[in-house]
Amino acid sequence: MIEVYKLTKRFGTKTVLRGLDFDVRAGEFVALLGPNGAGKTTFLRVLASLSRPTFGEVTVAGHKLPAESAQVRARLGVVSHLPLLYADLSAEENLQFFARLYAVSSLQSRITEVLELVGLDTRRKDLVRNFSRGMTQRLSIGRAILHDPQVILFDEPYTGLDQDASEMLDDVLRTVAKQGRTVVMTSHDLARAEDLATRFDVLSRGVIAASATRDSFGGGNLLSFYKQALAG
Amino acid sequence: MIEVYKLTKRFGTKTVLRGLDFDVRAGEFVALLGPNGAGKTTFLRVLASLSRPTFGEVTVAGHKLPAESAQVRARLGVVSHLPLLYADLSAEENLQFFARLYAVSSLQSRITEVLELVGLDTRRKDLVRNFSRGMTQRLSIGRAILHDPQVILFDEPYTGLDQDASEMLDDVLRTVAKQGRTVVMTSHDLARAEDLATRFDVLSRGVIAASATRDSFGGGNLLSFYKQALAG
Amino acid sequence: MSPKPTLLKILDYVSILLLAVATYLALVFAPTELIMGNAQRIFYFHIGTAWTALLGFIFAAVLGILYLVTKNIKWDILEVAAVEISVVFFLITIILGSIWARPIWNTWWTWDPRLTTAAVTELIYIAYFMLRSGIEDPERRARFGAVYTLLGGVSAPITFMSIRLFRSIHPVVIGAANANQEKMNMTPDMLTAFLFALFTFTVIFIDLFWNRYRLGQLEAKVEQLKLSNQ
Amino acid sequence: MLTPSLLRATLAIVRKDLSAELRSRELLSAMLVFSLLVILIFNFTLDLDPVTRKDVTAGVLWSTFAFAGTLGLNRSMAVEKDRGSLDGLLLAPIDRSAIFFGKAISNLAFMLIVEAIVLPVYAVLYNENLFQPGLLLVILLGSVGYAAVGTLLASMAVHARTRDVLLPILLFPVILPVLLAAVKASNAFLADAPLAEIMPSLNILIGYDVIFIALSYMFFDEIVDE
Amino acid sequence: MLTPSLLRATLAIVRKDLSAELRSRELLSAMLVFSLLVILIFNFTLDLDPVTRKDVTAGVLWSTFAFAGTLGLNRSMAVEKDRGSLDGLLLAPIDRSAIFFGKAISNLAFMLIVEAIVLPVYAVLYNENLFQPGLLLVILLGSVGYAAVGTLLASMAVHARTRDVLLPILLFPVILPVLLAAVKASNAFLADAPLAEIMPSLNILIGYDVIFIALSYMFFDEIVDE
Ligand code: HEM
Ligand SMILES: Nc1ncnc2c1ncn2[C@@H]1O[C@H](COP(=O)(O)OP(=O)(O)OP(=O)(O)O)[C@@H](O)[C@H]1O
Ligand SMILES: Nc1ncnc2c1ncn2[C@@H]1O[C@H](COP(=O)(O)OP(=O)(O)OP(=O)(O)O)[C@@H](O)[C@H]1O
Ligand SMILES: [Mg+2]
Ligand SMILES: [Mg+2]
Repeated sequence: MIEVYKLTKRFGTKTVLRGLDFDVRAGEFVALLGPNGAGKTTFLRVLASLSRPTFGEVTVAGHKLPAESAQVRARLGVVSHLPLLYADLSAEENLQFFARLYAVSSLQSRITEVLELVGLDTRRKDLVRNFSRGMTQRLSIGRAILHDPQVILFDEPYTGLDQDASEMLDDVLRTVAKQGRTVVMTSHDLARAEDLATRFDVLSRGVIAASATRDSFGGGNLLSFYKQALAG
Repeated sequence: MIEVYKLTKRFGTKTVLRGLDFDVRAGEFVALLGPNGAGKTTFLRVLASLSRPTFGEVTVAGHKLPAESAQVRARLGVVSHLPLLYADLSAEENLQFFARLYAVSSLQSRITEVLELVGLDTRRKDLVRNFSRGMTQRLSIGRAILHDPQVILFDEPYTGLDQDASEMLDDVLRTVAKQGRTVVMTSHDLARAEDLATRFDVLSRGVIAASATRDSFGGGNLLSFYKQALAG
Repeated sequence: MSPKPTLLKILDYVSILLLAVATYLALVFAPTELIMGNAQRIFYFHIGTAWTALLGFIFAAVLGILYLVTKNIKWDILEVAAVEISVVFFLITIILGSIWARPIWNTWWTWDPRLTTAAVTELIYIAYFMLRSGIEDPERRARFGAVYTLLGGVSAPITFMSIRLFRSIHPVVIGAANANQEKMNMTPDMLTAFLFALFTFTVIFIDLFWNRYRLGQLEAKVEQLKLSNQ
Repeated sequence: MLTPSLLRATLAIVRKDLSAELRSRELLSAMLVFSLLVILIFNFTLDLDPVTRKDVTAGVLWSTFAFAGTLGLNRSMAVEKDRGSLDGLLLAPIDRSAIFFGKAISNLAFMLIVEAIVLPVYAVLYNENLFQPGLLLVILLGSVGYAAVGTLLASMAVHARTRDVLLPILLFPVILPVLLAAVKASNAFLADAPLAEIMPSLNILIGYDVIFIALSYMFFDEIVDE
Repeated sequence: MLTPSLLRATLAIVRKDLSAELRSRELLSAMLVFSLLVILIFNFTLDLDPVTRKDVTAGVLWSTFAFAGTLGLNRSMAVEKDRGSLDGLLLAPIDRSAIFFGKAISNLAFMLIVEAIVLPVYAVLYNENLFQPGLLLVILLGSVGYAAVGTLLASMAVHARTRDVLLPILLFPVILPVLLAAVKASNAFLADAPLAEIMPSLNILIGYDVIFIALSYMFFDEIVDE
């Protein structure tokens, strides 16, 4: 579903990604780990077509980036650490707006469906300005899955969320994964990643330094795997 | 060291803290838990004299707030989720500036000491603008302990930090606690709180809904304690 | 960084030599102009810097286009070099013009179309530098810079046209002097000094441009080293 | 170029901006109050007395629009940037030009609304008839150019560290021809000058609008893409 | 009131602001270029031709200072707010008035530096002698009042959601008396009017400065505290 071959991303003279290879099959749930500044956000932004690769080939959902970015965007949902929502619009209006941009058909029923999924159907008329952090995060997820994307990218979705909101997010992520969507999620919370993901990739020094499926370290210790990957 | 009696804090018509009582003895390390929007940040801001109580009595390090806030401030260190630093000054200049405000004696040697403690002595001349998130957080902590405060308040210090930086922070917090300082820290990361704190308080519906020392739930389950506190 | 190419070293010396000769031609060789007297001698350098600076701005816009098309940072470094030297040259034009204006028009400045266009153009390119200094990402800095040089390059001529038009209903007294001076008769010696000054400043521009480009490459290297050390 | 989907996306953006603004009315009220204050300051500091006033009307109006305009542009882009919603727009499978046209059209709408209120107020304050079709045309043409270039430059400024202060510095020198031509044409219309005298300014305005809409359209990708 | 520790803290803040600005020079260059642009725009749109020019000098200068000043004030408070460093100041065991005086003095310093450059430039551009002690005194007095009230109001504006646009709206109406008195006094000095004629405006300026420094000093606590 995602194929990345020798991806290099430079910001001017600063090389963040150096010939990174990365392959995700449909339905996989990849936790992308790595220290601060490793380039996780940068990498997701490249996958999301928000940032152009300096070199290398990137294919998402069967379409090449950056050439076919419109096709990729139509098949892609993104949850960043910023809400990507308008504070002065209600939950419903936000979704309506994005549904129009994504040319979602049968707009109204799809919005209701999504609002129910993220548990905001009773708050649909409230302005996002008045939402708590957890509610905003829910709506962000709603926004990301509105057009039924094949691939979803999450950038540190748990940051700053409390227990309840985190559990809600766990649920949504599990649902999403069960529906067969492909997920890539960055996180510094190894425990959570271990709970959810089917595969763990460590980004370090601009490449994927290590990659393992859930089984391959036998329900074992993700932390030691992570540390080894960074050290090696 | 901290005594709070019937603290109420309102923002306009919105009551965030409703007659909260809270007592911390010298040398305690309190983890302040609670859901998003419970008022943890608000409460810390009141303790830090940044926000005035609407009603109630607050005494920190033996001085009443808000009447003797200058005395309180001199004995208090704060690490918020914002760095509270100047991007256009170097690490050293930042500390020099704050040392002057706190009238720290033997300024230069104290700054060197603090920079060594947080592991930034080799980067002292670098502008904060060029620091990574972890390094900025280190310097924030240096800034907070510069004047050797008796009480330190941490507001979600782990948010967004990677493994390495978190472990560095663990170390610093342990050192600080060992030096007999009183610490209040908010966090959504129960595991980390459980590792560090000697006492756990849950803030919910504007009051401390539950409080327990490390021993009182027998090395047991902080999560279930937390959930019970919220439910009860 | 490779050592300074011999050709560039030669060019450095040639530039200094040419400047000396041009100064001699302007100050000694050329005859004193009848109406304006010795002040007119500023003319040679005034035009020399003005013409190279204006060409430099156009050149920078071309380099900007090249950058946007190829996304090769080289063009950006060249563009900065061109703008930087042109801004300085143009500032010299304005200052020399002011010095000249003082005895001729009895004022340092007047809101004549040409002067004002000069001021606006200079401000566009000063804004260019302020834009760049506010952006951290070098690649984005390069793109924004290129787009802005282009906007500036298109806007400046339109400004010139519109100022003309604006002033046409409010003729400035001083405009007459300006028109007069356009009929200034150049003797062959004056022409020699004039053409030589043009040539000199073109060579100096090329020399500075080359040096500045090398400096820009060096800066990029330093930036890279600094970052890879972190 | 102008496809149905481009049009749909553009309209969705305009509609979103207008309905968000209709709700908070922050931007419009700020621009409006600011405009009135600028006129007030001009009135006092420049001592625009009734005798000499007539020939500065256009100048005062256009300076006011220029200053109030930067305020609006800055805010309208800051809203997108602060909560990351610009990324939200960029993630949608729509043409970048839809974003440009959408933002430019809503910026234009805000400017026109402000102008539509400032104009009668000024007319009353200074007892001058400003409702002449010619003047309104000039205001429309000038505002179109201003909104186009302004949207492009505001998208640049918003990425800079000094974004609060950068926009006017980038915009004013580039927009000067529009201001000059607009002032000149407005003055001429107010003085009932013959059309032949006004045409050159109008031509500059139209030429500028066309050229700069084209340029902004061409380069907007470069600005918003990484 | 003026204790050694207050003085020390005030100086530390001023020193910090000046050395940060000396490093980046963002604020000063922005204010400066903006000032020149404002003068340029005024020149064209208001058609300040040589004959009528003399009596608008003061008006143009003061409008320029007022606009450039808001730019500087906004930025200087935004710097404190964005990375939370205002909280850092508030947490220090220093008097709130040290923060107020520190910020106000550095804002004043920035204004004076900009004025010190704009003035000779204007003098050259319009061929007018502006280096008269009286005028310089007026500029000092006006800037002091402006910086005092401006610092207070910028501290308020920075807390608001619409902070980019709020400051001029809060500041201009309050500062209008200063502007008027300053323009009047400047004009009088430029026209070599007898001192008796200038005194009333000077008195207003001084009175305003004293009252507003006192008020700002008194209310700054209320603004920065929660
Ligand atoms: C766009 C930039 C400028 C260009 C291309 C330019 C070009 C010229 C040229 C070609 C002349 C020779 C006279 C003629 O044949 O027309 C001239 C004369 C002059 N320029 Fe400039 N100039 C520029 C800007 C300025 C500025 C900014 C100033 C002053 C502040 C200035 C002041 C003068 C003066 C005083 C003269 C002599 C006028 C006379 O003979 O009466 N120029 N300039
Ligand atoms: N637009 C940009 N311009 C220049 N450098 C950038 C840009 N974006 C990111 N970087 C740099 O690229 C590196 C990787 O940043 P990135 O945000 O991708 O890291 P990350 O892995 O997401 O870190 P974190 O865990 O802290 O979120 C950092 O050193 C950062 O400074
Ligand atoms: N300045 C303010 N004005 C109005 N309401 C405020 C203000 N500051 C906080 N609040 C409200 O007070 C409540 C408590 O906020 P606070 O930030 O203290 O929560 P918190 O426990 O720190 O949450 P989190 O875990 O998300 O950080 C929230 O509902 C918030 O909206
Ligand atoms: Mg990241
Ligand atoms: Mg909080």
